[in-house]
Amino acid sequence: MQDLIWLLPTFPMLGFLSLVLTGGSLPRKIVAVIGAGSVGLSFLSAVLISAQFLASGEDYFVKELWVWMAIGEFTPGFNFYLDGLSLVMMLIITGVGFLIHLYSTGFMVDDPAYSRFFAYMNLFVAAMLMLVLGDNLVLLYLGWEGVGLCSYLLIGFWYENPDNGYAARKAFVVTRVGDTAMAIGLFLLFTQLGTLNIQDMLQAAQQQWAMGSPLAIAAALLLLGGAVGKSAQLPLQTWLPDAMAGPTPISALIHAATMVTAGVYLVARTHVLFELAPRVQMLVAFVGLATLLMAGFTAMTQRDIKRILAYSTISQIGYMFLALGAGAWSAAVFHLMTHAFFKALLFLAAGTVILSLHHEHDIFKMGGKRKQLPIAFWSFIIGSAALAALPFTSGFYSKDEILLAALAVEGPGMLLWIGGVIGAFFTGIYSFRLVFVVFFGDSQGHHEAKEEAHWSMAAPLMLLMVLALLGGWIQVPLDAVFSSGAGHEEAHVSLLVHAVMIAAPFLGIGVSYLFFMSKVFDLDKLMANPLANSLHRFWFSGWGMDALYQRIFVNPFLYLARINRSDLIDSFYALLVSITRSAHLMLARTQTGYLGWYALSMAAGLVLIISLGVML
Amino acid sequence: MQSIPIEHGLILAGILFALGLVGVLTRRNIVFVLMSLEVMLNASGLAFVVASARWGHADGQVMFLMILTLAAAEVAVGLGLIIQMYRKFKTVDIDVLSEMKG
Amino acid sequence: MMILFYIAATVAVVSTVGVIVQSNIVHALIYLILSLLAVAVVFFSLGAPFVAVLEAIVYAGAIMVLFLFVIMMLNMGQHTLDQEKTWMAAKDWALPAGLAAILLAQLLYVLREYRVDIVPNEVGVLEVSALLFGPYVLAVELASILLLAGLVSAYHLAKK
Amino acid sequence: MTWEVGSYLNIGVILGLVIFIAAMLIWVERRLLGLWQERLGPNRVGWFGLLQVAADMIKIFTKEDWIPPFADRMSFVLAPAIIMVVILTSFAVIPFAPGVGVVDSNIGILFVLAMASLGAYSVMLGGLSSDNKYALLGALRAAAQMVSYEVFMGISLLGVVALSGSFNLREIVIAQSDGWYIFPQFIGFVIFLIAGIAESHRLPFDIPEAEQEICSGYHTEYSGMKFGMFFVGEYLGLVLIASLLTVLFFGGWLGPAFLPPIFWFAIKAFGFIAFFILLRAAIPRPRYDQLMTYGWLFLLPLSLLNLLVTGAIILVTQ
Repeated sequence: MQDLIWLLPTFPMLGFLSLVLTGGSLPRKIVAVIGAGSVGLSFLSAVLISAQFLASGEDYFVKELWVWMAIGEFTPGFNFYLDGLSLVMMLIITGVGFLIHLYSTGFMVDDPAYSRFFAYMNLFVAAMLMLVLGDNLVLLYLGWEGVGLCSYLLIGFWYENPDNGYAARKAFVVTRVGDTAMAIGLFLLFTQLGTLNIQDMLQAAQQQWAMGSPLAIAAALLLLGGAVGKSAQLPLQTWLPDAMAGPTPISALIHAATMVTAGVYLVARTHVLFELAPRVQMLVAFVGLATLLMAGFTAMTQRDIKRILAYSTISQIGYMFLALGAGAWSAAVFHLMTHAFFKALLFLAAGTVILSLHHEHDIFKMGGKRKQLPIAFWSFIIGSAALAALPFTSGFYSKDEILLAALAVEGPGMLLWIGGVIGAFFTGIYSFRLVFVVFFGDSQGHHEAKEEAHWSMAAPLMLLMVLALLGGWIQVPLDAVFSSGAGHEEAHVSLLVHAVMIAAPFLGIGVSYLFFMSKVFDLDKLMANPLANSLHRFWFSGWGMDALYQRIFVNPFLYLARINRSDLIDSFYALLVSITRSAHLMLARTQTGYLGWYALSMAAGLVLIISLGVML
Repeated sequence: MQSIPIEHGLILAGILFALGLVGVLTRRNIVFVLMSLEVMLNASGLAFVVASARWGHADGQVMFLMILTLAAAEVAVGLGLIIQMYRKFKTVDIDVLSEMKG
Repeated sequence: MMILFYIAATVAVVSTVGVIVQSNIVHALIYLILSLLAVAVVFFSLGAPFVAVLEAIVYAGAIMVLFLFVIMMLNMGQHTLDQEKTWMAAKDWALPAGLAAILLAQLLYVLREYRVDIVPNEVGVLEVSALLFGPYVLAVELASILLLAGLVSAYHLAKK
Repeated sequence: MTWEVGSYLNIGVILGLVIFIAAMLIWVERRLLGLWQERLGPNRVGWFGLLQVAADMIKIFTKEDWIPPFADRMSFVLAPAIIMVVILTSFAVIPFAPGVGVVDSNIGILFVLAMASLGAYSVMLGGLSSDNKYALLGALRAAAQMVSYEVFMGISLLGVVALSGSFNLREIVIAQSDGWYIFPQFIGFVIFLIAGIAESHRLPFDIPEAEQEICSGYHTEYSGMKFGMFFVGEYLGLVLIASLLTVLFFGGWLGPAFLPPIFWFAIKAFGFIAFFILLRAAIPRPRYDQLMTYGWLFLLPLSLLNLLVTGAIILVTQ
């Protein structure tokens, strides 16, 4: 069964091909069967392969398929590498992916481009599997760019609206910045270490590079660039909120559960490099911390239900980076998994709400949906509880591990811990703000809520609810992968620490309750305060990052483009053009259209050439 | 068996070629033009065969066969074009087809 | 053989002149067939009987039939004959004829140094075929593709 | 290429005999048709009407040789000459018996094919120059029919060529000492027979001159000796096809020794001629498009297949 690991990306790829080649001519039922079924089959094989892999007790398993290309010493193989890390990722991608596909068969049922949607989705799953299963960085990069492409296609899925196209382009361009850094990183690794096979490369790095050597720092930094771009961390986080323009299942699958965590996966996969560059690793931690705090502030102020979830995603991935920076690799991956569960749950539930309100996104136009949408309501309750890391939900276990690991970091450990706890407090506020505003209170607006959804949408929600609640009990088999990892010794921390960590989200929920449920504090009065108001606006705009980038990058570029429009070099080419033109006009007069004339010219030319040949 | 000077064969080819050229250049009826073209093609084939005879090899004859094939394809397409032209313009005057100028 | 060559050559030249000066298209075609047959005889006298026969079968026998066929289909009648006569004014002939004469003179000039007598040895069907299906087999394939393309395009062009 | 012994005598005798036989065939055909159709046929002039041909000749020679004023003179005169010349020239390579024949050519079959392809001009020019719509229709039909069937005729022969390894008709006959090619090349024989009839536009494939449809087609305007040349030319073609069938598939002059070789040849050839006349009496004329469809869609693939299989067998057995 392990040998059949190539089946995993093959199933969705076949689904993609069959959907693309039939060009939308298949009936919806068959599209749904192909689209969801291919990922389902993939999940089934993933489960079987995992069972066999875990039973075998091996640390890793390599399936060599073929040599992709061979250029001198550069011979990346098309090989799949299975260990604990890729196993977890593979199960998340196919499992959560399958549930989201199933959900989409109901969610997208009225969309005219049903077949195209599933084609892109299947392509995405195939590419993502390639990313996590590839045994070398080139294959990983193929999957990396593949998911980027799918992300672009799916954000701009409703391309009739130019804004969506703009959001898609933005996502593409911003992540490209990170991807470029990553590509340079790959070049550096290859030239320095002579291989791109991940395991060989890591071994070589350990042997050749000293701790904190400049090369290791450069390589880690460049890879971090790629990770930051893909995972929407500071300073490349601006694309993710806009990416919510795509259909909601896309946001659930790509922009919450799987693709955006690819950065976490990359760092975890190449953790040896980061251990060789402790400063960069510290940078990772601080990037995560800054991102989680920033996104937390912003999430509190948003009005769009999907944007709130998007910022919370950024914030949660911030936690993962924090864990990575703290050297708690398995905690990061663990949080990645639980986050995939509860964030997918939240997005899908949000999708149900949005669909029932005819694509209304503004939470303040919702309200009182508790009775009308019970499944969505309970999904939100459980999802938000897990998001806020309330005890005994899945998020609690993973976030707990992260914060403890952060505390154990030598040096700025306390700082990291405090930041993380503050982030948890914010998480409580914004997650339950969403619940209180949407599901309690008065029904706002004129929207008539639709009936609860079809089983294909309800069943994934149920399953994800179970996973979001109980996912914390899953043991991730990561010990073999991160055996070298630091920060693994059991930290003995005081009860106070635990109490603070448990209390923080509850505190946040309480604040949220006072503001949005019981209205003890009046929000309008607070907004009347100019300082609070301007702060709110600042946070609402995502700390003004978009405007900043517009000033720093976009405007200067446009300015340069404008002044370049009529420069000296252009006039040189214009001269060339005019010379060509006049020559053309001259030659055009010889084009009389008379065959005899052409033949005569040819004959005359022949005579001339032969004369030259004879004379010389 | 008496011998034939090779240059006489080549001169014959040259004369035929020149005559065909005159035909191509002077005639306005497209069928005549095509026929003169055949003369030129045939003359070039003749040169190949003469060369083949000069060296006692069959290569020149093979080349002539290729020219023959070419001529067959060319004539088929050319005559198809003539029929089209006659349908469209009701004439075989090649100079009527001078729209593509400049 | 030598006599045969010169007679055939003379016939070829004379009939080719007939092709280019005739105003009646059918007559011109008959002259052309004659010219081709004369060239076939020249081939024969040069010891290339295979291509001689092919010249007669394919060139004179098939390609020229196509010409005749098209002439029949067009069936242009008396007025084209008159038109043809008016098109053949002497002044239109001067420049092309001069040019062709110069070209011919150049060719003759180039040829003046060659003095090789050939004793025609028959190079028969077997040698040609062995070459065709040996070293030149690719050319044969290409030629067949060319013919196929010609077939398809001629069908398409002549179709209504 | 070698000239036969006593060649000039040969040429004269063969030419004379062939023309004489062709002329006599007119009488033979009419008598045979009469026999098969249970009537008498010509029986007034001479013994069994044997002098009928002579009488016809006198009539044709003395008739006014009229050229229509609207006809294109040159082509009109040339057309009947072409068919005579072409077919009589073809007889040059036919080996009638050891030592009887005009030339022994290495490209005999190809020569015959070349002449057959030139024969098409006779019909086409005749029809075109007559400036008559029936004649033109006949000429158009003739052009298409003859050019098409020439192709299958050539390809059907290649099986024989492959078996004997030569284009030389005399060598082909000698190669048949072990067995006539009618047996290994039966399909080729049938195709060649059909194509031969179509090529000489004999009944039932006389579509270019169908009297009932297009008023005798291409020779509608012909009279006198020019018509006579077309007429005799047709019978000459018949003799030629019969001779070719004999040479290529029925072992030529080969036969038991109690008769001289030339007699065997004559018997076989006459058998074919009688068969052709029987065909004329028995089979109706197909439609023009049927003939073309039959040729291109059935005979061409069949002849190619025949060649392919023959080649494969030769390759395997060698």
